Amino acid sequence: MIDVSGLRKVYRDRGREVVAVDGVDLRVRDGEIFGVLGRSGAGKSTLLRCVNLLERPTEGTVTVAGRELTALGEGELRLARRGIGMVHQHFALMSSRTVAGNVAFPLEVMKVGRAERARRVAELLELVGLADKAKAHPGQLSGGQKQRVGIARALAGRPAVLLSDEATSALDPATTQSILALLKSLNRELGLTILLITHEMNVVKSICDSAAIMKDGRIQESGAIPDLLARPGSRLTEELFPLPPAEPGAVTITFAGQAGEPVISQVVRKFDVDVNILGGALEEVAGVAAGRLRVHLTGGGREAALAHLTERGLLVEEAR
Amino acid sequence: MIDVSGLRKVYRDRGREVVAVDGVDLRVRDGEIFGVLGRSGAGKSTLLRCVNLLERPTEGTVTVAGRELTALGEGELRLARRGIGMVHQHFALMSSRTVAGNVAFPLEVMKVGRAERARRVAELLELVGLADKAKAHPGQLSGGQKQRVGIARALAGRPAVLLSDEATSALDPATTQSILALLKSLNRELGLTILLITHEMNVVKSICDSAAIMKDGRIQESGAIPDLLARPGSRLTEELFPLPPAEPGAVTITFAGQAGEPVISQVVRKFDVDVNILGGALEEVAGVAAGRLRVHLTGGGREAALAHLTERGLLVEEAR
Amino acid sequence: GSGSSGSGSGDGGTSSASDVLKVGASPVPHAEILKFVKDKLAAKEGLNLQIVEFTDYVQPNVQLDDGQLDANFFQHKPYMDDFNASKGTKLTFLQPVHLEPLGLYSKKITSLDALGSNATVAVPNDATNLGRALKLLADNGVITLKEGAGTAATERDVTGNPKNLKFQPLEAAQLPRSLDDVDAAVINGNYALEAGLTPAENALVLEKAENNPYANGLVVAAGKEKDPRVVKLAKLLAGPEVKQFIEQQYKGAVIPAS
Amino acid sequence: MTWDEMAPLLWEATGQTAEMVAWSTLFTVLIGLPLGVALVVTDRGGLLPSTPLNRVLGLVVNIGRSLPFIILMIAVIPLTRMIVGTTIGTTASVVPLTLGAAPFFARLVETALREVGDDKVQAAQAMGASRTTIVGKVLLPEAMPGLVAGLTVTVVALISYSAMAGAIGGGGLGDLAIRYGYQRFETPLMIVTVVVLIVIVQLGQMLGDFVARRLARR
Amino acid sequence: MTWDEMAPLLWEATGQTAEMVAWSTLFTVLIGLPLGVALVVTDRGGLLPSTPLNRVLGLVVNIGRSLPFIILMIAVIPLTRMIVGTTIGTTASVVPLTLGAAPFFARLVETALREVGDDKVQAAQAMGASRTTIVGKVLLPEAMPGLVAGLTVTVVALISYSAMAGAIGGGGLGDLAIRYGYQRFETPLMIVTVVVLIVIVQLGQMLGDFVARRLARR
Ligand SMILES: Nc1ncnc2c1ncn2[C@@H]1O[C@H](COP(=O)(O)OP(=O)(O)OP(=O)(O)O)[C@@H](O)[C@H]1O
Ligand SMILES: Nc1ncnc2c1ncn2[C@@H]1O[C@H](COP(=O)(O)OP(=O)(O)OP(=O)(O)O)[C@@H](O)[C@H]1O
Ligand SMILES: [Mg+2]
Ligand SMILES: [Mg+2]
Repeated sequence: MIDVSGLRKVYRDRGREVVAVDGVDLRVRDGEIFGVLGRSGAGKSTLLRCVNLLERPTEGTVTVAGRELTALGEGELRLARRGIGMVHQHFALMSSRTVAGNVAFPLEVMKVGRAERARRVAELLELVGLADKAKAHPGQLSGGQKQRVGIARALAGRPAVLLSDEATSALDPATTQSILALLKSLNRELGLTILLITHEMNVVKSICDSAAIMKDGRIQESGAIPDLLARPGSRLTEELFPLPPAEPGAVTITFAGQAGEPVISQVVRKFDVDVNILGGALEEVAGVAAGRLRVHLTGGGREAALAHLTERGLLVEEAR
Repeated sequence: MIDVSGLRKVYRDRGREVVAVDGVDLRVRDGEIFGVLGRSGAGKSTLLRCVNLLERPTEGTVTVAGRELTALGEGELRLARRGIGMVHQHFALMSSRTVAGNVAFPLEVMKVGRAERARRVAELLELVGLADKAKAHPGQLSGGQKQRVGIARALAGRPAVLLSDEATSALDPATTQSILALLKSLNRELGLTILLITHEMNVVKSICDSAAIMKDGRIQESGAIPDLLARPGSRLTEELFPLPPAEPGAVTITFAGQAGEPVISQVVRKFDVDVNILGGALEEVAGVAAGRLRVHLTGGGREAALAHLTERGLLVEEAR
Repeated sequence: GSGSSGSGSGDGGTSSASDVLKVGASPVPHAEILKFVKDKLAAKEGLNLQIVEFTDYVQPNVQLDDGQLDANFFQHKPYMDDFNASKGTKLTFLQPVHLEPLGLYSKKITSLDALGSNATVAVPNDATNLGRALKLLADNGVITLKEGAGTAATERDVTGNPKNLKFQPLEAAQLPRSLDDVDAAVINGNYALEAGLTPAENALVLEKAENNPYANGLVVAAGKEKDPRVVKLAKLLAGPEVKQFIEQQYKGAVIPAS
Repeated sequence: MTWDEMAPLLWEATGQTAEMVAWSTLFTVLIGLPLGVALVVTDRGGLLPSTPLNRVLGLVVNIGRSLPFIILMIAVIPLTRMIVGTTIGTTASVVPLTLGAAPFFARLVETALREVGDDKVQAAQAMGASRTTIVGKVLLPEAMPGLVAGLTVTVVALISYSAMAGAIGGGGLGDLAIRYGYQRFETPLMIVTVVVLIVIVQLGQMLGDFVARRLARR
Repeated sequence: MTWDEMAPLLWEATGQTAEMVAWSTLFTVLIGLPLGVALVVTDRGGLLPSTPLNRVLGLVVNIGRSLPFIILMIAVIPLTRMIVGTTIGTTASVVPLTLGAAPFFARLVETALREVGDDKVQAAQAMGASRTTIVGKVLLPEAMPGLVAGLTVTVVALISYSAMAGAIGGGGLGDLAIRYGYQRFETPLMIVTVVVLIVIVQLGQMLGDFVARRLARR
């Protein structure tokens, strides 16, 4: 659905150059939810803005829904963009329009009739929980409310692709969950493809199928999430399930799909060991139960127990 | 340090009224880090902005460092405000100034000499990881970089109190941790009192001593974090350690300080039960190990095991 | 020719501070005549002239009264008398120099009789010339003016208007440019000339030179009449060289005051 | 001059001023607004960048603003005659007044439009909005408070500017003040006229401020 | 008229225009900037709200803008004499030019300052900044692109406005065009003069645009 190839973006200002995106290849499949992670300034927003050509790439091509955007004429690009919704990092709402007016804007652009527009706007505001703020102006909204208007606006035109730049960063966990549920259902039911930037591991865990980690304008790690979790030393696993610094002797066990079975208690029973959970988390990620636990294993059967766990397909790492 | 009492804030616009803060009493002790949580639009920002009187309360008093701000004259308020740093939700950076100039601004206001100013600015930019962007203008920064400039600016004047409105919402986890470490060290070493708004449970877990949850302009729950965790049905615990929906028969065990002992494996050993961890997390929160696990307990000794856990001081809840 | 050389400094040096004689004037023809005097005649007499051009008819008198100017040259005596009367100033008319005979011009008709009813007649809109223009029409029997309406007469002083003429006041220099849009216009001689009209040939009616009170001349503040520089200038303006210059330069559109 | 003599003069002049200002405001907006939009749009980094066109438009606007009114007036005589059929009188003066004020308003429009955040334009571009839509539904509405303030400044300038239309028989309050008050020393008439002018300007300003404030409060 | 005759006239007039415009720009900024700031600051919701003061300032500004230039000129004769020592000539015309342009610039300053985001002012207030600091270090720097654009508009208006200074012997290019071109029908000189005027205005505009653009690029 989205194909980015050899993308570079260089900002020039008074002789200085900032290479924001430095040779990125990225493929988001049809109907996929793809998360981009990375440290502040890594080039995530720039990458996203290059996808709908809000930022003209210095080099490289961008293809969305089979059309190479970088090769399109202006009119065609305009049409192509109507199929791509975008949630902007800083909302970019129009202060001259009410909340409802902002959400209606893409519909006006697409020349949707007045009645249909009103219906759709009401529906979307309901979905993002802002039905009571329809007539307020952006200046009268809280940060999270503004962000939700931005989300509603991005979805208004029923896009086939959604680009989302930290769309839930200003939202509380409960509101975030309801927005994520909304996105997930659009994804499932209408096949909405989503490329999203987030710093919230929760978002990755809840809805992403694949992810990429950016660093200094490049992609460091990328792939389907279960694959990434199973890869030793994965940065993504580290991000998704952070652990306290390991004490010597502590054992880190990474689950990716195997947690449905009572592994820990089996080990306790079988190998004469005491298991003390120091920290960690287990959750459903990309549809499978996954997580990491840091435990203290004490007792005679320690080595046997660890071997057993490894056999069972778990990733077992001992801190020294 | 901060004493808010009977605070109400009503926005009026063309006849409509929005009660943003509806009778809030809040006390932040000297040297405390106090987190405010709550859903989008709950009135958190309004409350925070009332603390330094950026928003004039409709009713109620605000006392900071022993001075009742709501009763001060303009000149005195100005002086009092110099001791209160603030990170704004939408950064509010000056586009006419460079990054360094923005951070230097509060120092200029306080008439700090040029050399000292330069020193301090360099130090702060180093701390927030923006030393290389000193000469950039805000328009050339990524979202997270802007936010860090806002943090550096708030800290520049060495305030005794910091008001922070989602100061790390646009930051990746690693950068967030480094900012939190910075705040924590300022708190420990210089006794900086912090009142912060956040949606990130991670922030609460890492640095907050106390917290309050707001809803519809009121405070729903408030207190020291370990106390809140130990309270059955606490909204905070729910937020901090979210669990998947409980299947019938699942048991939720909440730890607050007792996790250092190998409770689970002891139960397995002693009571002839299998423990299968369905989900949950254990972490160090406000200095003590705490968390929630949702488990399946199966086997003959189930009831005895649960009784034992309750005896040990754990909060045990069975889903039906 | 230039009129305003030296006005750039405008530092308000008063007459006592130097022997420069500062004279305010309208651009045409007054400043041009003064320029001729300054360039060709003044040096011989040891007269140091500074010409300040004004495109306004009030300021030169105000400035003269105020001592900013030593003399001015833009007006006729009736206007000055009016000014003295209404402003309480004491300006003195020293020396008539020339007359810009007003004439009635038209591109549509060839004689006064042909001026139809309801015709539009453009007239100068400034105080020095409007009354004069109306008087020209009155003298030729086109209209009648209120008893005692002097130079300050305006359209409102017209008492009899058998042809029901419409008067359209315009700035003096605009008058020749408006001939396409009106039936006739009363135009100062000099502007008529500049616009390519010859008063003697093209005017339907023309002010007479004899006993015409509207000769423009040199004016000073009362008490300055004896200033030797003023006396010198007055003498030069009345002299044959200036007369000859006017006759050659303006070909009857401006005529020397006898 | 007595009040009874003044009243009809004042009344007529007020009507003339109203006529001149109303019409020239209308045409100033009709010409100046698109011109200002064009200046922004054709600029480097604009929606339809075209350096040559931008240069030409800038020059045209500056020519309009360089010329002293009286020169402008004679320069446009043929145009005036073409449009109005005559080159003198109140109606005819609308042409040079408009041509004097429109470039000026265009510059104010330009300034106001430049204040609109790039992010909003980009948001619209990301939706696939056409240039016309962006101008009509983003730039203009978002700049509205600034545009109204600019229009207020322009209208007030037109009111005071219209005094010069006296040269071509436009009449109006400014001309009345100059011809009767100033040139004929009817000081009371001048004062009354000026007071009427001030009141009109003050009312216009208040209206403009009110509208701009309402728009900006959002 | 030959070129040799024109050149000195043009040269002198250019100098006069430069003198008038330079000085009146200076004073326009010195008066108009504080006035514009005061209009914003004393407004409802401003830094130092004072409705009566705001009303009075608004009225003063509007009076300055309502008066036809010639009336303004005589109205300020006593002031001009007090300041310049004379009431005629290039220098003296700086006073009425300034008084005509300053209120106008003040309105443009007002508009530009109103565009500065409230959040920035509030950030400074939260730091305990004094009003002076907020005006000097927040409002003015943040509004700078708008202020420069407003100043450019004002300077160009002054250039064309200065033509009217001819009424009091101010001279300058506009006056030259009027005196020769309009009154003496010396069309070639008029055209040359107007071209010089356009070139000057164009240069001023380019400089202003350049500065505003540099400031806005941040
Ligand atoms: N200027 C205003 N005029 C009218 N209503 C306002 C204004 N500012 C805020 N509100 C309303 O007050 C309520 C509280 O807003 P506030 O910004 O305090 O929320 P918040 O808790 O900070 O939310 P968020 O987490 O989304 O930032 C919201 O419903 C908001 O719409
Ligand atoms: N207009 C610009 N001019 C110059 N440099 C820029 C510009 N925009 C972005 N940059 C730089 O490019 C780099 C990448 O910016 P980008 O906004 O893509 O980061 P990001 O990954 O989205 O970060 P964040 O998580 O903080 O939003 C940053 O170092 C930033 O300073
Ligand atoms: Mg970003
Ligand atoms: Mg908020």
